Amino acid sequence: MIDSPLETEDGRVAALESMVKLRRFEERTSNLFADGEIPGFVHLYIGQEAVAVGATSTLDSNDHITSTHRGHGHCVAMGLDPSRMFAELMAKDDGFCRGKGGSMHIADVNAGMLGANGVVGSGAPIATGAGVTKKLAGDDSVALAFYGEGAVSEGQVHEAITLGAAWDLPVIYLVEKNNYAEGMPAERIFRNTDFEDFGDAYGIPAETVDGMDVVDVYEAVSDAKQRALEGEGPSIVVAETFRYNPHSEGLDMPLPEEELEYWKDRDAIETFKDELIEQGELTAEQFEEIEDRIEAELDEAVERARNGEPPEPEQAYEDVFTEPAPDIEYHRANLGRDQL
Amino acid sequence: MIDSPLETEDGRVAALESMVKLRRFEERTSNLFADGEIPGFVHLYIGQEAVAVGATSTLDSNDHITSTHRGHGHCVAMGLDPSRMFAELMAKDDGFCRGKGGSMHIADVNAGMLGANGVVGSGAPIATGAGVTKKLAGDDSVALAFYGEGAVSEGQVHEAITLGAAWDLPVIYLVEKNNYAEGMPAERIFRNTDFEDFGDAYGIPAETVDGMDVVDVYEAVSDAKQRALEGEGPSIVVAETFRYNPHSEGLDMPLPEEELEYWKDRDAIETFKDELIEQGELTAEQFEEIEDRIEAELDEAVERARNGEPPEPEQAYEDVFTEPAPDIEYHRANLGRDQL
Amino acid sequence: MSQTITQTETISLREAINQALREELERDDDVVIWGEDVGESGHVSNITEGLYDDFGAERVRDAPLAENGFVGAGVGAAATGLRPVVDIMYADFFGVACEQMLNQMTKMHYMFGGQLTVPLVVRASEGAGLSAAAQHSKTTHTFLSHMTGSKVVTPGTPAAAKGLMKSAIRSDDPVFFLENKRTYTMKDEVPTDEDFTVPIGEASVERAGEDVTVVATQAFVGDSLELAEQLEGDVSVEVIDPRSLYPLDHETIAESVKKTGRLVVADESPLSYGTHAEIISRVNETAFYYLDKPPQRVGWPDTPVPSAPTLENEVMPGRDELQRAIERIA
Amino acid sequence: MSQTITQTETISLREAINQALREELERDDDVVIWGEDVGESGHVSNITEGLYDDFGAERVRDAPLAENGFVGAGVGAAATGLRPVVDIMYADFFGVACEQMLNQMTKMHYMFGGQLTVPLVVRASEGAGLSAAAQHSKTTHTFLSHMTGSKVVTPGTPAAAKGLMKSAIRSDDPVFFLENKRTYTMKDEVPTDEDFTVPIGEASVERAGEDVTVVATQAFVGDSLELAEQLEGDVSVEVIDPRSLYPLDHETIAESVKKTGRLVVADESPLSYGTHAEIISRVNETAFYYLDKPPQRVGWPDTPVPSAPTLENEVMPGRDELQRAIERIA
Ligand SMILES: Cc1ncc(C[n+]2csc(CCOP(=O)(O)OP(=O)(O)O)c2C)c(N)n1
Ligand SMILES: Cc1ncc(C[n+]2csc(CCOP(=O)(O)OP(=O)(O)O)c2C)c(N)n1
Ligand SMILES: [Mg+2]
Ligand SMILES: [Mg+2]
Repeated sequence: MIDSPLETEDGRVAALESMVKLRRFEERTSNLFADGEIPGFVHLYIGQEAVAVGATSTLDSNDHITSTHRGHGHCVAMGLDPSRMFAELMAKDDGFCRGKGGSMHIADVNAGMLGANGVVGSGAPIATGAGVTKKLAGDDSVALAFYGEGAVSEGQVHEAITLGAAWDLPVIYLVEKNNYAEGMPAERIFRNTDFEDFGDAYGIPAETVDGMDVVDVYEAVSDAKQRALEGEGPSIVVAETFRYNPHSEGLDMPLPEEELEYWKDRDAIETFKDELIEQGELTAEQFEEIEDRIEAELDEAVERARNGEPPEPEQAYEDVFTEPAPDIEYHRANLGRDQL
Repeated sequence: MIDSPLETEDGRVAALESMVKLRRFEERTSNLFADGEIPGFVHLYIGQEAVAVGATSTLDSNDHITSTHRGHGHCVAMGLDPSRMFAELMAKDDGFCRGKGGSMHIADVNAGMLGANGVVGSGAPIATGAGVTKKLAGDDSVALAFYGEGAVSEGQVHEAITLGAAWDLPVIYLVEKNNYAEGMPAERIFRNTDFEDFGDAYGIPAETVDGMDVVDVYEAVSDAKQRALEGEGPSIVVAETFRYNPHSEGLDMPLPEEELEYWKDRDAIETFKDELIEQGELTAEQFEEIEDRIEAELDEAVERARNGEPPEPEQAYEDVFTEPAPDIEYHRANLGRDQL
Repeated sequence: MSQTITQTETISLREAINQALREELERDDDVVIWGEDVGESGHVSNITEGLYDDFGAERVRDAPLAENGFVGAGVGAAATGLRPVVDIMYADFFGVACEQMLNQMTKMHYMFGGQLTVPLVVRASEGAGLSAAAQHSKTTHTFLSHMTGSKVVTPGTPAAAKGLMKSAIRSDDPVFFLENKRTYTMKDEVPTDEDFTVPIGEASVERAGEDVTVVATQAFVGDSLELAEQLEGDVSVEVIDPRSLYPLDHETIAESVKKTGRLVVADESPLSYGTHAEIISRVNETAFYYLDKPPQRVGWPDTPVPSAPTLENEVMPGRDELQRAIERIA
Repeated sequence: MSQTITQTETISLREAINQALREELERDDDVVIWGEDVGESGHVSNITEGLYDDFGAERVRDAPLAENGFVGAGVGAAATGLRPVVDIMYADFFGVACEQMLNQMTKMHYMFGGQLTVPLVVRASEGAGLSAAAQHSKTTHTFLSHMTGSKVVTPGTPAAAKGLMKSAIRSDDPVFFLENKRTYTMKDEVPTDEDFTVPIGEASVERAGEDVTVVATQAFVGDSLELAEQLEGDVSVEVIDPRSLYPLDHETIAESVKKTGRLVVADESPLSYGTHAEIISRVNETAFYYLDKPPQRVGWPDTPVPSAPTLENEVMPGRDELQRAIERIA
């Protein structure tokens, strides 16, 4: 969430800055993974920055999002502290989940970020449920579910939207159509890849936007939010975008070179930066300053995370329940026991 | 499956006869349930006869269907022996499942009937899989999944259609829209009840037909079958119909009287009978003869079933696997053992 | 029951749950209920009777047939401040809602390092005996107890049902609440005090005895009590209802086995990898040297549930099997 | 292994499964494979490597992300004549495919009175150790073994993996095939004979010993064998890989316990209601009077799987826990 909306000059520059931050964050993540400083499965957001930033720019502090396995971008865009994100990735106690979640589960409940999610499609029902809370509270807030186009075939996503539509909930279902699910192109696993056609079926508005254009995304999501707040229920927004990295770091599943080139030519950050400079809303020098500031901030964030302590092993037994967990202590004691 | 298609006079009369048989079958079932001769949960098909008969009239002996909790109509329409159906309902060894399935699981694999199903939506993936077998065999056959409109929101149905569409399978997804799921009217649980709108989303043809008109159903399903056999993949057919009985026998969830009257005025059997008589394809006397024949046949079927033996208790341990089941025998022996 | 009970009334287990829901809906505006037909048209098992009329469509909400979707919505609602009670009707439908149970509801508090709580109750009815065949008769409490990250309760009496439902709703942890179909009509004394609760994680010695410990769940609690009466004089049977399977109060069970030296576990789950095995293993770990005879299991002998009464009666474990098991080691 | 082995080669467990799939695809045209990324783009765990190229898109089929849908399609295809091997990638995704496993795949043969068979294999990889957290690290074999109506295999060696996969594909019954992630790179001798199979339902005594019986599954088989070597001289350890959890060959285990009087069960499942408990209960039933010491369980202490290595290592059961358990009763 950035402070001022994209209709203002400040807002646009802030959005650009946010996109740059997402990318620089992920570049560092990629390096840290390659260097063995990040364990686990790591899916990078590079290429899709306009979607996260455009969508979350519409949100207020009482709104909520759910995210996916590819969640870092959503997190940074929601304003999560990069240092605590790196700490989570690097399995440190200062991480958002104190090392229990890792890349696929970063969450910051205070920021309205209900978690990355390792199971494709599972965030959509959860956002829908947040929508029920909002509807009952009547607090003029919305829930937004991010998910990839691969998730469109998941039964849960279908169920979530049916539910949101039937119950008139203030929810936005945002499809990040980067055209690949792991190695599978959308055309191989869908007969129709115009996912906005589902809008009619569910009886809710659906719109496809240029996911490389942060303003386009922002406007569509703003409209959806407006409708939700007016009691008109949920909407679907399909953002056409692309990821530049492999499905997950370290995986040998290259994307077709030509396709990659096509999308890189339309890079969201480059395009928007050029546009702002052209429109006189930003100078090349100012942009460099922004970049430098972000680089410095993120370098410091990495350093802080790196210097943090890992969680104490015993913490593994905590947070299963909100109360002491007798069975866990029982088994733990048995496992650790030297003598009968 | 009736022998000659509905384009011929014989076919039409046969279809009428089949519809009458479905209804008379269910009337007997209702009485048997009320008299305590049928245990378990029993969902009657009365009112929807034109759907089962119209759809299955398009099928050949190498086609397959999957059915629902409301499966008796599909069974009779597929030509299953009513006596063995009653036997299954009455928990007899001569039943299609030898007493293991009951109302919600009647199946006759030889007739291409892959089973009623107690879990709403679960038949659709199974029909889809039968479609894979057919596609690989290239034997010019199709699979047809019946399901109620309540199942449209089930994730599995969505997944099944996505799969059928992506894999170009010869499958027909047939929605029996009787407008209620147990006690819930479709409008309460769907924002849009024009389910044919899903066709565009999946990229496959979809059509809504008058489910009280057996010819209308027949024609739409014929077209869908034709497309499937030509390699064009699956279709959705939505048949608008109504059930006259409560959701399940013995349940106190009455349907609105007015709505019931509206549909009964358009009763599939009455309408079609009148039409055939009017067109000179049938006389009132002939119809009476048909009814008498069916009554006699079904009375005899009930009698035969009633006189059958229940399965031997030990049969309960059979058919879990195709091979002897050592763990089952082990536990069974332990349970039955008098001394250590 | 360890509490001092002032006043009671005799009601069925079904009514006990309905009362608990009603009292909690009244007590706390954050409590909401949803599921198929729980609202306007009336619940198939009458559990929610009258609640829609008194609390309205926003708090007692009919849901589309979309179990993973609406259990997941329960997770999201619980994570953002409500206390939903979600009804999946028959426990067999656990299959269609499994993902949100397995990977979200029971894992979120942990995965997020304790940042949020998921005060969600998922209810279902379990068990055979209605000739409803393999897809409407299963028990799922063993699955759920093995899942990690949730509490699992299986009341055997109306009082336990009421008191545990109230505790479940008030719990900040996710809870699975499993009702055995055959117990719905069971009637017994239930405290009328609105503050009556039963703590999750405490077994109840329903009957004291000296010779054999019977750990019984759900309908087997009533069966065991009747049988114990009948055997009185020959064998003195102690009957324990664990009431919650997770946490499992094995101390109370071990205590009893230390006295009797003999253990029978009676639970309707399939025997292989079932609830029985866990209870036996805990007793092996905590009272091994007290066991005079091999522990006995009474449960379902690993077949799917058949529909015909002759078949279902054959495989359904009941009083006969329990009696044989007791007599085998008594 | 009871078979007479003529020729062998040393390959990894991953290669062993790949070979088995290849040989069965070659042997029988009805064998087909599907799942996400099993085809053109390459399997995330490389299990199906090369198969798409050699058998084509119709037999090695990429599927949309629709697990209940495509497991259900496996059921329908199996019921109509194919022998599908369906890949659900990580066992945790059992959640999204559960309904078709719980109520269709494992019940159809029974519900329909034996009218049709469901020769379907569902594969997945299980287990922790990759810092992949709570949704990509679970074991599900206890759930599946409790389900009724299917066979469940959990190979601990490359030879068992190959032989069991071939048996699974040839079986007319549904089979769950669970591969532990940490075993994929384990290398060992595997018979090259294309007719080599391992019967489902036979445990294997991987090492003979006199003092303690260790029943170990999956990665614990290798751990146990190493540990047994190391303890040789102090304690003589017999190591048994049940190989299939359903059917469970408890005779071989009981036989061993009758000799040793001591039992340790090592399996990665959460301990409560886990696989260990069933094995202990069977031994209680079949060899109670031979047990000199309380049976010991080595498994996951009921937490979800955390991602940070310090945490995961703490809760993940391994050689240390196993050694302590053996020494406790030896
Ligand atoms: C239910 C489930 N199935 C499969 C996977 C494995 N998986 C992880 S990401 C992914 C592809 C998802 O594609 P998409 O939704 O388009 O998101 P993208 O990776 O493109 O951002 C798959 C198959 C999973 N995590 N969950
Ligand atoms: C997955 C699942 N959820 C709920 C049920 C309980 N149930 C049985 S039939 C039914 C209503 C189904 O409605 P519809 O699909 O329209 O079929 P109809 O009964 O109208 O023929 C419900 C909710 C079930 N059997 N399976
Ligand atoms: Mg994608
Ligand atoms: Mg309906």
